[in-house]
Amino acid sequence: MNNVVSVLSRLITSALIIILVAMVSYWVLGLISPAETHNLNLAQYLLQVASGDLGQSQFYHQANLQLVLQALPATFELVLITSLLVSLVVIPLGLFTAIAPQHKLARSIMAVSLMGISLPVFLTGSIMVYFFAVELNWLPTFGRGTTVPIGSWQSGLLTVSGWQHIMLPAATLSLALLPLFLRLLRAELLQVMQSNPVRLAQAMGITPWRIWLFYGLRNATLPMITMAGLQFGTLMAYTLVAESLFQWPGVGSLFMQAINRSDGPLVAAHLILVAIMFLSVSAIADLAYGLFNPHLAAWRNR
Amino acid sequence: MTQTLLSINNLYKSHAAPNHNSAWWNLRKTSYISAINGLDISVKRGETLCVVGESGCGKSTLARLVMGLEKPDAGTISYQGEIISGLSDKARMPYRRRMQMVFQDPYTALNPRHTVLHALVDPLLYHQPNLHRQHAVDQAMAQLLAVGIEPALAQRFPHQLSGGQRQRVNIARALMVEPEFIVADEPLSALDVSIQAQILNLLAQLQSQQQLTYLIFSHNLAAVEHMADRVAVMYDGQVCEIASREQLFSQPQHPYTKALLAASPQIYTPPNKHHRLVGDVPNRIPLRHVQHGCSLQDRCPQAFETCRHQTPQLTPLTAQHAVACHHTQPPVSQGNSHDSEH
Amino acid sequence: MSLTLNPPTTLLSVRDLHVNFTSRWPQEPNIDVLRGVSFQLERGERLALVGESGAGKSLLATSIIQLFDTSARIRHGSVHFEGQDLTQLSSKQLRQVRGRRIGMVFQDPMTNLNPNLTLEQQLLQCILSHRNISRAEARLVALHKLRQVHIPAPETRMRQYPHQLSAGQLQRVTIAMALTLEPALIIADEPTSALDVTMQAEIISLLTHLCHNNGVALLLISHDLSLVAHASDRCLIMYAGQIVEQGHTKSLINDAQHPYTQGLIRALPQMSQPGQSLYQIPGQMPLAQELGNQCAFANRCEHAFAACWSQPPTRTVTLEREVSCHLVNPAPAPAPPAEPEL
Amino acid sequence: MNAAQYHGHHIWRRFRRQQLWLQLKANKVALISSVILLLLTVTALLAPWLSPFDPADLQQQNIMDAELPPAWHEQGDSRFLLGTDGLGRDILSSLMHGIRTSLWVGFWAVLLQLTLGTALGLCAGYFGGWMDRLVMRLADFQLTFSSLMLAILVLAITRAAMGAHDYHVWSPWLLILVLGLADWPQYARTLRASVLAEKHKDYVAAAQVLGYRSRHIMVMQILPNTLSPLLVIATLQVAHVILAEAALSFLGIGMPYGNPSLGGMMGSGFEYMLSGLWWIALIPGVALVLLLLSINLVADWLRDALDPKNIGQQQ
Repeated sequence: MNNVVSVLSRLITSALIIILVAMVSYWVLGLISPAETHNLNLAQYLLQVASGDLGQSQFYHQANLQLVLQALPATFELVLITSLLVSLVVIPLGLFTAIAPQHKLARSIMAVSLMGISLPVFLTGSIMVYFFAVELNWLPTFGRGTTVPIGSWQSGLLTVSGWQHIMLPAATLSLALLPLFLRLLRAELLQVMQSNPVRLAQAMGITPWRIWLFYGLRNATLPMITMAGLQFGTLMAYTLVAESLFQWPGVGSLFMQAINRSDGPLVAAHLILVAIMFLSVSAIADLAYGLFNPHLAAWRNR
Repeated sequence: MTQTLLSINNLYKSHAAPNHNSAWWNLRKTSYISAINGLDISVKRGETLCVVGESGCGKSTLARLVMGLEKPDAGTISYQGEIISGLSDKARMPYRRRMQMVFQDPYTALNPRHTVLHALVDPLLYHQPNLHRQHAVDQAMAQLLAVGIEPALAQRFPHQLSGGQRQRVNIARALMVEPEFIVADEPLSALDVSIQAQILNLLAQLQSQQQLTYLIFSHNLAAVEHMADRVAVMYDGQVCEIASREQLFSQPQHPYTKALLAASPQIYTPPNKHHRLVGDVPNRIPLRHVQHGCSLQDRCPQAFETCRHQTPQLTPLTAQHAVACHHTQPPVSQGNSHDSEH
Repeated sequence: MSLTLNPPTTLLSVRDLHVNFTSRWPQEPNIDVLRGVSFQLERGERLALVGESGAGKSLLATSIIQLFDTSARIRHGSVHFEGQDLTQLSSKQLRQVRGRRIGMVFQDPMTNLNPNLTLEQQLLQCILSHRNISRAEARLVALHKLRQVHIPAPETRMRQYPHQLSAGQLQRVTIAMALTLEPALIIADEPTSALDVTMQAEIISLLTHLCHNNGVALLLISHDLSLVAHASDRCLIMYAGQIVEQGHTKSLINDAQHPYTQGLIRALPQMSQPGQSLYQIPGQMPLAQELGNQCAFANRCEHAFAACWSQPPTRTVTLEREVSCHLVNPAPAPAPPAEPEL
Repeated sequence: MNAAQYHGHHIWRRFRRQQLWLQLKANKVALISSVILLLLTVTALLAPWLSPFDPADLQQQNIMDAELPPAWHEQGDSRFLLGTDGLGRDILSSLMHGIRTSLWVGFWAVLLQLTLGTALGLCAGYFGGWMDRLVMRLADFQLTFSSLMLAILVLAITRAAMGAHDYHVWSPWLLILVLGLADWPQYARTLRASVLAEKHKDYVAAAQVLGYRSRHIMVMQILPNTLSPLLVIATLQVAHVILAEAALSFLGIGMPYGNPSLGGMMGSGFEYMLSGLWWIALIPGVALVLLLLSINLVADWLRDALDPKNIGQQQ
């Protein structure tokens, strides 16, 4: 019963937010391209959005939705590779720096991460471009390379050129996010590793790897999910910067192009799609939170 | 001696239960847990009434309700015949000077940024801006001396004092406004064993010097036996037994009182195993599932059928002794048990 | 000296243990918080360690298994347990002792168990860390232990999370956990001070009975002399990082030799008539850095004389009693007149 | 004892200041970074007088001087210590003015954030109830969306609507406004948490029992005990705002083109980098990192120094 109420209240809130965003995007549309809203009032626009029609781009003369969907695989693959890279590095490093905070290596990792936090994503990108593309001429600096269609999905992860192209943007984005997540995870783990349950586990002589896994990481999971959910906007913004730096043909680049070309309908469509994406990510974060939260788990079984 | 100073009638209070899912979209209503459950009690001028009970029985809530830090859901608290439970902050001001409180944790009861002297002088100057500062400082120094704090410590910050010293400062602060009634919520429990005796003596000495009335909440039966005139035993937000000290400790009637007395460690007599309760203090349950009957029914080894249906009423056995238990009184025939219906 | 003989029944023997905390500030010296603690514990014996907060009880407990935070350090002394010096072991060897040979029970079960694992998972982690058996076998062991500590319906309880059980039940679970690997010693650090009064006696008697039945020695740490009076064979009294008196509990309570022990007992509220003022030990325990070359209790002792201020008392071993006090063992006339330095 | 002596908080303040100073002396990294930060701030404040050229003055630009490498390079010109950009402007002068811009935006935006966040957090924590729920829901929402993303959206849309030319008249102010209004949740959440923790301490109840009014308790008793974490956040946020400003300028939607800013310099230098002229983009980059790193290090030290656990240690 409570679950149903919770889901319903959530759906209603989400619908309200999308309507609100649609109203804002109508206003934006009028600001950028006044001609577009001349013979389209707000109610008509909302109905149009509700029926899934996000209008047509002024520049491309194509449906906005289709344009964004075409750009989505590029962004998605970039984010996917980046998250894989980040989690592969962050979890072991975070554990290590939290378990042995006094260790020399751990201290130097933290010092480097503090420097990393102060490195803007576009600077790392620039330096990478200078070394790997200009000086060494190893890797391409813009575009996605050759892509292979899987159904309607254009994937760059199946070709050598695709991998070559994704390397620099993904590495840049990971380097920007790494120190941020490392510091967040380490702070959380450090607190967990000094908590009473860990002390009891140590007093009971539980094997260190069990303590790290079942007491350290397990108890840091919930805060980590919250933390990752809260960083979604930052991830989105950084991706946008990296995409425009490497001219990666993703959603972010498309948006910046639409801005530079004053393509009102495309900007307005972006707003609505960003809102939908934002709501679904927070729904996923919430679902994951509920899945790992014994308080809620116990309450469900009741 | 017989004038009633404070009387509490049929008091109810519930708190919001913690809500675990607090994401930004979740606007669900909170559930409530009852803390005080139809409580009656009165304090006579000049006496020391000790309220005994375990953690979670509603002691702290009662203390806060008496001091007006929370408002009751139902029922009244009156002071010298005037109802003070629903007063606004402004209307309550005259009573603030007459009633003061000593807190449980001497570590958090003092503002860490104020020196001892500042903590004592500031309330005086706040209420009487025209008071000469030197006069206020003199008063504070005299009060510190009265509670046994050396003048040299007046400029110290709380973290530079020991637990016993802080509790003395707390008592001094409460006495600065010259109250006649002191509520103390577990004044000893955060203190070391050798310091407890010092504070007990100080409380007794101040009471005889300044004709104070005490309402003291405690779980330390040994200390209660030492200082109380009357003792009330609290369980699950209700008084289950109230009697003079001699009667309560020599002839306890309620099974819960017996269990408490048996469980209290005595240095020379081994613990008594006959009056054990079974099971555990129940987890607090939201108000929706109101339990019928005596709240001790699941733990009481003598519970019988009536206990499952009727809430026992506090019934006087003698003039000094009242008990709420079906074993000491005939069951009430017209089931007017007041299960909370709000 | 009987200590050096190390008879075969001795399980734990702590000798002249000094533990200090490394200061954060380079200009400050490191100060010993444990200052030469020596005692021994026989197999199957129930030993109580009594002292006020800040006396170093918990530090002593964690020093035995070396589970303190990184700033603490054993400066001097040895901890012999089952024939090996624990201070000389590698961290891997220490882990073999922790849990397997020495079980721990901490103060607050609500915060000590892992909130995100079921009780079964936590018990299994413990068993599987030390024994090479299958999960199913480990589960049977866990169930057996939960039955031993009288958890009702252990099969269901095992699948639950800590927040679904009451504090009393959780403390039983931690006791079961300490017992699962059949250790030779259980160290219980204030196992009941987070529990309700009615729960306290039950947990203590459960702990002492289980230890007795399984032939496990128990080191029971408490601030309350009355609590351990009937739960221990021998008793250590700790003050300011030293053991000031030790002996058989009964004789120690009936005939305390050290002024501090005497004061602790006399200051109990039940030792004086209700309404009369209590005996009180004046002052408070000195901080470790305030101690110079003197008896740590000298500033609170009503019998203190010149020798108490000029040199620390030596340990006097009489039949079944050890006391560190100049009154019991008058120091030889101080040959060099020591400068009174603080 | 006389009345003048009793004013405790003065002594406390002096004591605290002394503590901070001692801890700063003990921490070499923090000392060096605060000296660097101080130098950068002084340079930025005095930029109009110190800088060899005025980047806004078209008279001083000569296209013949364009793309000169730094002076230590063999093709360098001793007039331009750090070289020139694509339009022949002195990079050192632009750099000094750019740091000035960064600090200016950082200061005002953080002041705005601090005011808004403190007010909302204090009210949410102290009054609780629906106010608390509303403020915290909004804070979570804003935090998830991130201030940078919001700034990108708002600034980009404004630019598209106004056109590049008009936009650049307003953009510095808009930048401060957006970054200042968008980043309040950090403060509000932290302050609310500490207010909640303080509110349940007995000294607040004692103040109520002694008859202090709510507003007095809130401002005079609770707030002073919650300031340390706010100070740390504010310092960190200066770095965050500067970083955001640089990112926005890099994207071309932040500071106007003619107005020197570190991000803008890097944005326009990026194209030259592809042809090997690294200094145009990298020198402002290094300056930016130096600025951000010194602020972050100072904030890191401040967090340790203001931690009550550490203050109690040394009496």
